[in-house]
Amino acid sequence: MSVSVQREDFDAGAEIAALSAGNAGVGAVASFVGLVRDAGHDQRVEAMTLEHYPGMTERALAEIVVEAEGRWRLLGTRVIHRHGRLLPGERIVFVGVASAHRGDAFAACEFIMDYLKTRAPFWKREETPEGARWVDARESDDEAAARWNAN
Amino acid sequence: MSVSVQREDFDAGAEIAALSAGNAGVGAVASFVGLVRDAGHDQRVEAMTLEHYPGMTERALAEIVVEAEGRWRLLGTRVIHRHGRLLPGERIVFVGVASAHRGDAFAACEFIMDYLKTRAPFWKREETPEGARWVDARESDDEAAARWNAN
Amino acid sequence: MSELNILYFASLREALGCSGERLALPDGVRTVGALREHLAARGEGWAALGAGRNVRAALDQRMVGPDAPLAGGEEVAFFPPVTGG
Amino acid sequence: MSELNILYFASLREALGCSGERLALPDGVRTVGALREHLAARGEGWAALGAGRNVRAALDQRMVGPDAPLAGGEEVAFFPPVTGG
Repeated sequence: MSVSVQREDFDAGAEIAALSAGNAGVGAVASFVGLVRDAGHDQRVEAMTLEHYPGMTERALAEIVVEAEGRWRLLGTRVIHRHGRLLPGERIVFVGVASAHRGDAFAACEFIMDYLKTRAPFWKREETPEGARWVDARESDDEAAARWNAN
Repeated sequence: MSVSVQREDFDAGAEIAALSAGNAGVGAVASFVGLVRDAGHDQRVEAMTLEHYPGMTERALAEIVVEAEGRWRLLGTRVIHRHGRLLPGERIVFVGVASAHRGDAFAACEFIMDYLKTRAPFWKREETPEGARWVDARESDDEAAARWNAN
Repeated sequence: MSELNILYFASLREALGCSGERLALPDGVRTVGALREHLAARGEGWAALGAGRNVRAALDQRMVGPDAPLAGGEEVAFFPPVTGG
Repeated sequence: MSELNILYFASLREALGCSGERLALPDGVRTVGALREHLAARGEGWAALGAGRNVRAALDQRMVGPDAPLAGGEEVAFFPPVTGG
């Protein structure tokens, strides 16, 4: 398991390659890249600033990964979340999961993203032509996270 | 949509970047990389040869992508499947899906892999210390594909 | 009437010792399933196409069931369940 | 008794005009929820911590509910629902 909270961009291809490097038992790497969109719910977004809670962010992400490792048979996990000011099209988050089989890799990758969205202390502030505003949390994110409890 | 069937390796990072390049409406790219494992059901695998049905492979993959595009709101899809002889640790398949939101991207990416596993005409022949053998189809792959009909 | 272009893949190709053939639509054969029965009836290795075997078919590069109709001139492929990905 | 280290984030930090403070555990405050009520009672901008507001809390960097106990010396953070990822 490896978790990073950083200002810098990341190289998704290198991260995916690292998840299987040296372990030919890995048959599947599922991954996710989240990016800054140029549109919020109704307005153009010119930039976004991600605030976070240093210390807790790393801890929260690590706990989410540990929970995923308890639920599925995983051979590697990697989470990178950026903070600071980002422009539309820039990468925000990477989640990669390696496993022997694709079912475990897909499920764990989506689980980590769903939990990250509701449990990791990051907050987005969008800059729009009408000024800056904090992004509201989405109910759909709570619902996405809650469905993992039903299993 | 872009589908390739090729002998050559691919660059997952470049493919992921291309799926959002020039479209800042993309907020999510889910992707999958499948690799040759060094173990089959019971034996060590020294190499694997992927046979395919030229012409039908491209058509079958394209039809799977079209079906995914009808089910979810997608902003880009990319499928690459290699053929020929591959060693453990080598990449076999890439599926990448871009969307505004992660739910669509994850679902479509997993759907494409599940359908590919049961509908795209590729066959694996493993080389083991006891000789070469054709890999048997897995019932779990049929079940994985069938669950998309229930929705 | 144009000939069928018949293709065999993977373990089936090996069992038959043949990757394909061109064949005039046999008398009485009107479906992919009937073609398969016709071929299996050749005996010996062709039993690999027999009723009990797990064989899939494609007609003009699309997966089909045994009822898919044949008129002659089509590309028909027989193969085991796929195992790519 | 050690002081609490209280932190505020994002829109709540802006509403309060304050990113954090050190505070001795107030008399009668034994839980995170009671601390929140105590702070909201300061009036004016502190109403942003009031009962009707969607505020989450973390105790020593773990998300907790209002019943989480306080003894003094902890790090307590208040913030709006998270929106990362």
